[in-house]
This record gives sequence, C-alpha cells and structure tokens, in this order.
Amino acid sequence: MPITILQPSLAPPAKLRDADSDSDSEGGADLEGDIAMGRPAKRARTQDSSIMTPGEIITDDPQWMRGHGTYVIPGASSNTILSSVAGTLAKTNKLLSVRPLRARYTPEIGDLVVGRIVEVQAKRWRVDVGGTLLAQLPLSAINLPGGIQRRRTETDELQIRTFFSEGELLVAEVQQLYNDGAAVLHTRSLKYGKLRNGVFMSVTGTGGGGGVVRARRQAFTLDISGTDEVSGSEKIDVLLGVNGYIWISKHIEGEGAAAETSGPGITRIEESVGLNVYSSQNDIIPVDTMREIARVRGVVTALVENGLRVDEEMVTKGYAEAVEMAKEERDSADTLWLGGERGKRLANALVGR
Amino acid sequence: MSSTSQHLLLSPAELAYLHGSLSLITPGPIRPDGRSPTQFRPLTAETGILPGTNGSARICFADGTEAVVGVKAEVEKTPVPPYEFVASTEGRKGHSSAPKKSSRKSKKTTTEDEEISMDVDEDDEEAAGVNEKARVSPDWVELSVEIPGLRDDDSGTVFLTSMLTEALLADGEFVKKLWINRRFHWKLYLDIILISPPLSYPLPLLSLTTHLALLATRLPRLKSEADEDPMFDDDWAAATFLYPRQDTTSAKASNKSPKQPSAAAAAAPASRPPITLLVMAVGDNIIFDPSKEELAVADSAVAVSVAEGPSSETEPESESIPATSTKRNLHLLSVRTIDPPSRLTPPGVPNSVNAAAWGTMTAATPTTTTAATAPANESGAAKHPDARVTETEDVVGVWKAPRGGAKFGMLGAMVAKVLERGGVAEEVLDGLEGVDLT
Amino acid sequence: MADRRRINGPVGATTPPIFDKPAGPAAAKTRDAIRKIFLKTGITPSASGSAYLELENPNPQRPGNTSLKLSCTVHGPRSLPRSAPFSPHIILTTHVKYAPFATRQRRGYLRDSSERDLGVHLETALRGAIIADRWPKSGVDIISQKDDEGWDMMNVLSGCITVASAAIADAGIDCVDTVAGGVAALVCKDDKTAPTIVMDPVVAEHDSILAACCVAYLPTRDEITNMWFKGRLPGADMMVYDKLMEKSLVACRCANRVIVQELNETVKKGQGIS
Amino acid sequence: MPLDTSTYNLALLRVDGRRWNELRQQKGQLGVQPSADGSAYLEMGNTKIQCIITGPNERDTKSTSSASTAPTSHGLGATVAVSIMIAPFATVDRKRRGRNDKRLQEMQTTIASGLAATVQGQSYGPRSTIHISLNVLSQDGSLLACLINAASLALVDAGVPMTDYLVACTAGSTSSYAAADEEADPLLDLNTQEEQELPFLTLATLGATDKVVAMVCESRVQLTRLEGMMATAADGCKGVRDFLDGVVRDKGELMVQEGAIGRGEVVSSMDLD
Repeated sequence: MPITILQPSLAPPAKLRDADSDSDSEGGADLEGDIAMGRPAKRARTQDSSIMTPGEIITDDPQWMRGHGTYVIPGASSNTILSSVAGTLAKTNKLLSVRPLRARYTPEIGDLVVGRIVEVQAKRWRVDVGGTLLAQLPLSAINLPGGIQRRRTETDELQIRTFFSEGELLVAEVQQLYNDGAAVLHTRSLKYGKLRNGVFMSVTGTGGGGGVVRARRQAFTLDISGTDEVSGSEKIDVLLGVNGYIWISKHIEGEGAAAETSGPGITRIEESVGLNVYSSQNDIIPVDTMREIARVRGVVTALVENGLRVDEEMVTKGYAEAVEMAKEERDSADTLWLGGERGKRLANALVGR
Repeated sequence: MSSTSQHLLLSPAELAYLHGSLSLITPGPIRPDGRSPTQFRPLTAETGILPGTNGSARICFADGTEAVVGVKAEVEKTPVPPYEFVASTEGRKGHSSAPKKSSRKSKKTTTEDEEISMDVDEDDEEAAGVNEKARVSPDWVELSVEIPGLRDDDSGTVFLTSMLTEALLADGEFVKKLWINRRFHWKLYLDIILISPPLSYPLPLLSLTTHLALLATRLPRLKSEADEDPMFDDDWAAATFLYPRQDTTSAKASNKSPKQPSAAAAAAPASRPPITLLVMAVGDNIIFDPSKEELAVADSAVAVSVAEGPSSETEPESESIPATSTKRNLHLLSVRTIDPPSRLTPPGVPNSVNAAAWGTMTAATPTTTTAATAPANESGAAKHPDARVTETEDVVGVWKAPRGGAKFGMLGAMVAKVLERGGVAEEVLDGLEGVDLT
Repeated sequence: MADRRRINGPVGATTPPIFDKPAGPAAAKTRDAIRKIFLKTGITPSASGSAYLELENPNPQRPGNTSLKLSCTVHGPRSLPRSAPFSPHIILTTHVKYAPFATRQRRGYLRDSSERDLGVHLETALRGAIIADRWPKSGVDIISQKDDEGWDMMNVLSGCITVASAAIADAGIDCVDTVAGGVAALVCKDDKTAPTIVMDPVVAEHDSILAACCVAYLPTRDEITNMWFKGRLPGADMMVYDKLMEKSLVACRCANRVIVQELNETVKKGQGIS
Repeated sequence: MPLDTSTYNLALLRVDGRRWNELRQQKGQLGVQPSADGSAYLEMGNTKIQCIITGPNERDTKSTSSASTAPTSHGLGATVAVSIMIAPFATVDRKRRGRNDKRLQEMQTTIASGLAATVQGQSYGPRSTIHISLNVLSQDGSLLACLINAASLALVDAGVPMTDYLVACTAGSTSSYAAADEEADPLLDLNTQEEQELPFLTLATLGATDKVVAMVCESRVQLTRLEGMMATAADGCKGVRDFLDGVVRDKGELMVQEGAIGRGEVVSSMDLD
C-alpha cells in the first residue's frame, strides 16, 4: 500500500503535578501569601526526579564547583549553584554539571567530525559541523596531494577550490578551540579528507536522546554478509561523526577513515593511495553494496526515531538484526525500508523489550 | 531564485552516488531510505483541530514537515454587472467583452477575468439553462500559502499558490457549491500554513492537507427562501458538508437542502476535492513522493493535479471513455513541470581533469574516453589534453547537472502512471478516505 | 497616496458603445497553421540581447481585440554582486511584466501574482536550454514585457518563451538549442459536436475551451523543458491528452522555424557588413 | 458586543466561569517538531501557539538568508531573532496581516529583548543567532503573554542555557477607567472579550523571582489599581512557571524511562565523601 496514514499519537496525559506553591486552586495565585522578594523562593525538593530545570537551585553547599549547564547569581552569596538548562545532573568528583536533554554539538579537542564546506574564503574554509558556530579549516591544515610537505604558496590559494569547494563533505579532527567555542579542524592524516562513494545523513544534536555517543571508535567497517549470496569480500565503512553527522560508504582497501585502524601502517606517505584524496569522482559500486548501504542507513534512522543511542555496537547489532528480518520476509519486496512499524520492531528487538 | 531552490548543499560525490542508485534498472531504483518507487512516507493526519474555522486539517511527516490548513467562509454580496442586459442578450460574445465591474474589485481579478474566458465553466450556462446561474466566478475562492522564511510575493510561494488554486478551479464544479442565491454567495478563504521550514518540496503535503480540510468543511444550513437575505440555521450539527458525503453512517448524512439547487450536488454523491502529486524521473525510473535529496538529482519533475469527478456523470465530449468506470472516475485537472533543483547543483570534476587528484592513477575509474588512462607517472598537474571531451561527455561516477529537457514520452508516462486504474492517485484517495473526519 | 508624477487615465476602463452588429467572425483559421509571427532581434541597443515579437491579429475589425505584442531584453551575463554566494553556474532571473495599458483594466507597475507565475514558467523553460556551467559566478536578467492586450495567459507564455529564446541567442549566451513555445487547446462549438483540437487557439473565436496546454520544446534534442496543462479532461482518456501534446509540439516547431530564420538573417547581415 | 460586567459582582464569576485569580486551562507539549533544534506547542485557553527554534547557529555571511524579520537584540553574546506569523484564521473574522504589520514588529522586539536578557548567550559568540519562529494558530486574548511562554518553553527544549523560565501573564481590572469604584478586583489571564473591554497589562517575570523583565500596558488605568494588577500578574506568572516546569519534567522523565538518557544523580547536602 503506497500510502500509510496514521492517527495522531495523543499527547501524554499531563500528570496533575502536586502544586508546589500553596495556592488553593489549580494554578491560581493568592494575594495574601507574602511574596518573597529578592532570593528565588527556596522550594523544598519534593520530587525525587533527577531532572533539573532552568532556575532551579542545585545546592548551596560551598564544597561543590560549578560545571556546564549551571550558573551562580553574581550578586547574592555566590555559592548557590543554579541550573541553567533542563537535563540530568552529572557529578564528577566535586564538579556539578547538568547534561541538557537535547542540545547542539559542542566541539571538543580530538573529536572526529564529519563536516560540509559552506563557504570558501581566501586562506580557509568555513565548515558546518552542526554546532553553534561554523568551524574553520585553514589551508595550512590539510595534506597537499601526494603528501608533499611545504609551506602554502599563492598558487595553493588560487587552487583552493580544487582541494575542497562548496557543498563537499570531509572528515576531520578538531585541533583547537577558540574562546567563543568555534572549532579549528585539521585533516593532516591519511584517514581524513574528502568523502565519496557513499551516503550522508544527519542525526539531531548529541547530549541526550537519540544522538551519536562519544565512543572509543567512531569509524568502523561492517562486512556485509550479503542477504543474497554476495561474495563476502564487500565491506562498508560507517563513520559516526561525534557531531551527529554520519557517512556510510563503500570500503576501499587502504583508504578512508577506517583504513587507519584496519589498513596498512601510516609510514608510506608517498604511496599512490593518498593521491586521490581530493577526487570527487565515485568508483563503480556494485548494486548489492548500494542496497546494504541503504539498509545501514535505515538501521541508523530506526535507532534515532526510537530514541536509542547510536554507536558502533548498536549499529552492528542493528544491522545484523535487519539482515535477519530481511531473511524472514524473503518474498516481500521492500525489505530495505526501516521506517515506521518495521523500525519499531527492529528497535524493540535490539533493546530486548 | 527559482521556485525549488531552497538552497540544499550536496556534494558532487553524493549527487553522483544518488543518481547512480536511483537510475538502476534491474532491481529497480534503490532510494536512500529504502522505499519502493511508489511508496509514500508515513504521515499523521487529523481534521477539525481548530474550532474557530469552518474546516481545518493538519498533516505532518515523520521527519517533522508539517502543514495546517484553515477554511473560513463568509457571506458576500454578489456584484451585479451594469451591462447585465448586454451580457444576457449578446450571449457568449457580449459576455466575454462586457467588463465585470464590481464595487470592491481587486486588481488580481482582471487577469482572472481573462483567464475565465479561456476557462471552462462557460458551458454550464447552456447546461443549467438559467441565465443568472452564469454569474459563478472564481473570485469566490481565495487561497493563500504561507511558508516560513519566504515572503508571500516570493516566486516560489506564488507558483505554489497558483498551482493549488488552478487545481481547485480548473473544472468549475467547486465554485458552484458556493452559490446561495442571485444576490449572495459564500466567499471561501483557504489559508495554508507550512509550520516548519520546508524539508522537501512542500507541494504534495500542502495539497493533501487542503484536500482533507475541504472534506471536513461544513457550511451552515440555509433556512431562507430563494432570493431573500440569507438566514442560516445556527445549529452547527445541522451544517451541511461542502463535499456531500456518501451514505456514511454519520447521523446528519448531508441532506441536500432543497433550497440549494446546484447541478453537481444533485447529480452525484461522492465528488472529492483535487489532490496534487509530485512525480519525478531519474533515467527511466519514475519515483513518487521524492525527498529533498532525491529531488536534487531528478532529471525532470512534474506536478499532476487529479480530482475524482462524480462517478455517474456521463462525459458527452470525450469519445473514448470506457463505459464501465468501475472504481473512481478520475479527472486530470492540471499538469505543470517543476524545475528540479538538480540544475543548480555544482558539477563534479573527473579525475582526469582534476589537478589535485593527480590524474587517474587507480585503474578502477575507467573513464569513457580512451586516451584518459594516462600512464601512472605522468604528473597530474598538467591539465589533461582532452579536458574538453570530458566536459561534454558523461564520465561514470562524476555528477553533471542535467541539460535540456525531458523526453515527451517520459512526461506522458509520468502522467499516465498517476492516472492509471488502481494507480497511485486512487490509492492515495483511498488512504485519505480512511481519515475519520471529526 | 496619489501618484503625483504620472497622470493616470480614467479610473474605470470605458468600452466603446456597440451600435452596429460587428461582422461575423472571420473564417476560423485553418486548424493546422499557427498565426504568422513577426520577430526582430537586436531592437534595444542598450541591452546585451533583445527581441520583439508580434502575432498576426486574427480579425482586425473586431473592437478591443488586437494582436499580441511582446518585447524582451536580456542583461548579462554579468558578474554577480560581491555579496552573492559563489555559484559554479549562471544565475538566471526572469521577470514577466504587463505594460500598464496592456490589459482591458489598467494595471499599475506593481507586478501581481499571475505575472510572477508566468515568470517562474519562463525560468523553467529557459533553464533547460541554457548551458549553465559555461558562465560561473555570473547572472543574467531576462525581462519580457507584454505590450498589447486581449490575450490569454497561455498564449502570452508561449510568446514570452519564443521571444526570450531569440533574445538569449542574440545576447550570445550558450544554449543547447533554441527553445520555442506552442499552445494547443481542446475546444468544442457546442455540446453536440465532438471536441476538436486546435493549434494556437484564438480565445475570442471559440465558444468553450475544455482544456489547453502550453509547451516549451527543444526541436533538435526533441525534449520538453516546460509544460503547463490546464482544464478538464476525463482522466482515463490519456489518448486525448497525448494528441493535445503532439499538436502543441507541432506549434512549437513552426515557431522555432521563425526564430532560426531570423537568427540566420542577422548573422548574414552581420557577415555582410564586416 | 460589549462585555456586560454587571453580573460579575453578583457571583464573582467571570464570563467563562473563572474566579478573579484563576488561569485558563493550559496544555503544553515539547519536541513536537523532530527536525527543529527546539520546538513547543502551548495552549492557554483558546490561544494556541506553536514555536520552532533553529539555532543557535551561524548564518554564514554571504548566504542568502531568508527574509526573517529579525529584530535581533544583542544580549551578552548570541543574538535572538524572533519572527511571528499569525494565521489568517486565528481570529474570529479572517484577517490577513501584511509583511510589515507594526503591531507584530513591536511584539517581536519586546520578545527578542526580553529573551536576550534571559538567555545566557555569552557561551556563544555574537555571530551565532537563535531564530525563534512563532506560529499563532488561534488567538483568544493575552497573545503577547502566550507568545513569551511558548518561546521560553521551546528554548528550554533546545537546550539553550537560560537564567530561568521567562514567563508572562496578563492582568486587568474589572472597573473601566470611568467608574470610580474603589474595591474593583484585579483579573488574571484575560480572554479577547475581557481585553477589548477592560484595561489590562502584560507582565513578564524571570521565573518565580518576581523580577520583572518586560511589562506592556496599552490601556488607561488608574494608578491606584496598577499595583494590584502587577501583583496579580506576578502571581499568575508563578502559576504559569509551575505548569511549564511540569511539562519539562514530564518530558525529561519520559526520556529517562525510555532509556534514552541515563538517570541523573541526586545531590544531597550531607554528601561529604
């Protein structure tokens, strides 16, 4: 049936919150009670839910230090820590910080991110990494084709568009942060560079439900056992950018972000492998690999839509589960599509609900 | 900027991959989200969400694109043109030349006036036989589209508005439902709002929401006699549906009030408002409900507006209508080609020409031109001799914006695929029928 | 606020009183010929490319119904303003304008929605024809102005497409083919007779027009860059739809011959002088 | 038709059966728009508003940014751009507002400056902007107040650091300017009928702290009654804040139960490890 029209999902019934303020009727206000001017009304922390909301006092115990997502009132006695975002409390020995339920990506040094060139300037590129500010990629922070090591000259600046031009995707590492939080990227290694032979997708920001979680390995390889007798040799590279941008592509021996971890060593820079790092020409991709890439993309979408975290382990398990589901319904045509109901089934199977 | 250029940045490598996977013939196109070529994205639909309107509907996709339509109706005095005697005696010719002067004439209506002479509803004059019925005019329906981020006189918004209005007014049936008597008529305001910035081309979503809103629209029942000042029954439960329902179980199955003699309503129970479907072609594959990435590699795209006419209406004009139109009697209302954003996408650079890619070292990229497989040690910095050749021809794996138009046969096939018996249009109409109208 | 600089005509348009019965409509033109087109390129020296098109007036003695006159100017390709983002291809902007005196009821200089709609159609038609990546970082403006009144939207659009294609060729912008516009319509005298398909319909002549379509066509590549169909066609009847389309393609080919002939003349004249 | 307040002091009930200090029925939902950074849907009585937040992100300098009516007001760091769109079918009789509608622009400026004072934007550079687009689906009184509440709810959903909720409420007084009766009661949370008849003001406070961020009063009212109206509005704001807080907590707990995010720890003052 080409079109499925669902009934609207009813809004969760609003639990009648036990009204904190001592007003008689629901949400009313009475004039007699004295209005505490100045310090925020100190509310007994009746609920046990560990959800903090903005403006809520976390503690006024001087031993705690203030981390992300919290603030201190400059004027009054400055050891009352209040939460500035809605989220869960995180304590790292004496440091209090609040992890927001949903937030955009905040870059940190060493993050492996996927970015898209938004603007080309004289000596640098402005890269969108899904954060609050555009990241910078200076011309000096990229490998020249063929791995030559030299200072950048005028001609390089003139040929800047042959390296990266608007709209192109690249994988890079955050090298350093400006004080306003903007990231500076670099691609000075064989596992970074321009992305091709694959499909891009973006998952909403990290920090909370359904985002990419910082893990040991952000780039890994899936070998597609192939649902229909494809020779096992085909592999797929999956690159989970920490900023929620994901790249799924055909694995080429010794190239691409995953090559570093599984391919030959890094020693031979001048090898021919690094020469095509700025090419925007795709190689010939067999149909089955395209099919499996679409399946992996479906798995990731299902994980996000059902609020599960996206990391190497979940994606690998999800992909195996999807291949199983495809085997079961061998006859039905669209085994690839993993939205809506099928996505829920996959997610439940993963979480074992 | 052109109507579809919500500035989507995609890299040439992605575009080449997408085009490659969508134009596969043997197993059929592989779409990025794995859907089959005629499969629509799941959507949630509900009607009657705004109590203050005569009819309202809201549809949103799983990815969050959402549209809300509100329909409000007001009674308006029908302007009587001073040349009325000329219009009636002169018959047709006088009619078209006599200017329609009404007190509050907005500028837009003059072109509507011209369009009317091109349009199709003159024939009802003969059919109804009664002259004053002739004064049915398309200005009784005003449709406005609001897209966040675009100004309302932006060419994209205007293109959408005129397409939706055209689909509604093309067959002239709709305007007759707004007729009250010779002195008054209903003025219907259809306001369409796209809540989120458009993630994919908004046309199909807007037209489905309008379809549902019109189905849910109800007008208060007329109590007054023929040409008196209109008096309405203020019991909302007795209001009549704009599109009379089939014998649905709802208690107030619309009894066609005797005082509203409109040819269409009497003739057939179930005519339905039009829907507009977006169809796209990549290579030889025809794809429905394209997402933003798919539309960015489309060779051609067409918007087809279809409506279900009253099934028992006989079609005198066309000679080849199959007599036993069992299922639905679909009418083709309007077809427009959409300029696909693929023409605005940056071209890829083949390795043989790419200074930074040091020529075609890896044998895995056989380019069509024979001389292009330069020996490995030739320094790639020199521009390749036959760069001009690769510029005109298609190199495998390199994206190039499509040039020229679409083949005549392909456009015809796209329209045919929508209209065919048991095709996509009918299944979408069935799906929409399933939505229970509150 | 009153427009001080211009002296506007009388507010309501007045039509001449009709005394005698106008002569019967001229013999309806033969079905398979389109009206004669007069096309001239290079009429505005200040623009980099320009053209003027006029369609023959079917029955001159009828009051208030004159022929279609269109002029088109092309400015570009010229460099984009510094603030515009980098674009690897030419940015095409089209405007369709009605002269204030062009329609029965005078219309102001502000463009309304139908003109903008025509503008989008024209842009779709021309974008298919132009080779965009030959002119990176540049823009071209195409302004087509309708000077005479009494014609319907689809005929205006097909005229605009033809005159704009000639003007682009005159401006020396790379095109894959000269695009031409053509209109065909399904008309019927009255209920009894079966509907016939007419090429390049004259609106006033026909009693009722069931459906019409306007096509922008590339003859040598045999491709359609823009198609606009409107009207009421019983859906299952794809045959009538295809016949209508073929008829409009024939109209496009005739119009295209006029463009090619005009461009050849200017080239010969150009070589003759230099 | 003028609102007849004659029967009010008989049973002290307002035209929709509320007491003088009762808020209208409120419904709220977070994350209604998965593709946006932050989104919220809020109903106060029959005023229904949907708010979508994109950002804080950086509009690159040369991009053809869409015509967002952005009365940005520079807070400590990030700029806040607000654009309001009132649906033509929102009011009883259809009214299509043009682009440069003065009343809309004024409301946009008030909200932008109010939010800029509440949002702790210093962690983002001045170049990043927070785009707030508010769609009014139906309007029945205290529009500005409802817009502010919807915007601050959506900002919390977007994870933008804020000092506290920016909550707003309207308050009116039963006696029109002419009648000199002293013991006129202030009224809380007015609907359209009451707004057209009675003098009223909109008060926006920083959460429950009674610090006033914005106050708008466009009708004549006696000075003696102003103080009472402001106090009622401030208390109304407390009630609204509790409601918004409840919506956010429900959403948070839902996400914790679903295992989308780990359960946070609870700090207890005796924790001296």
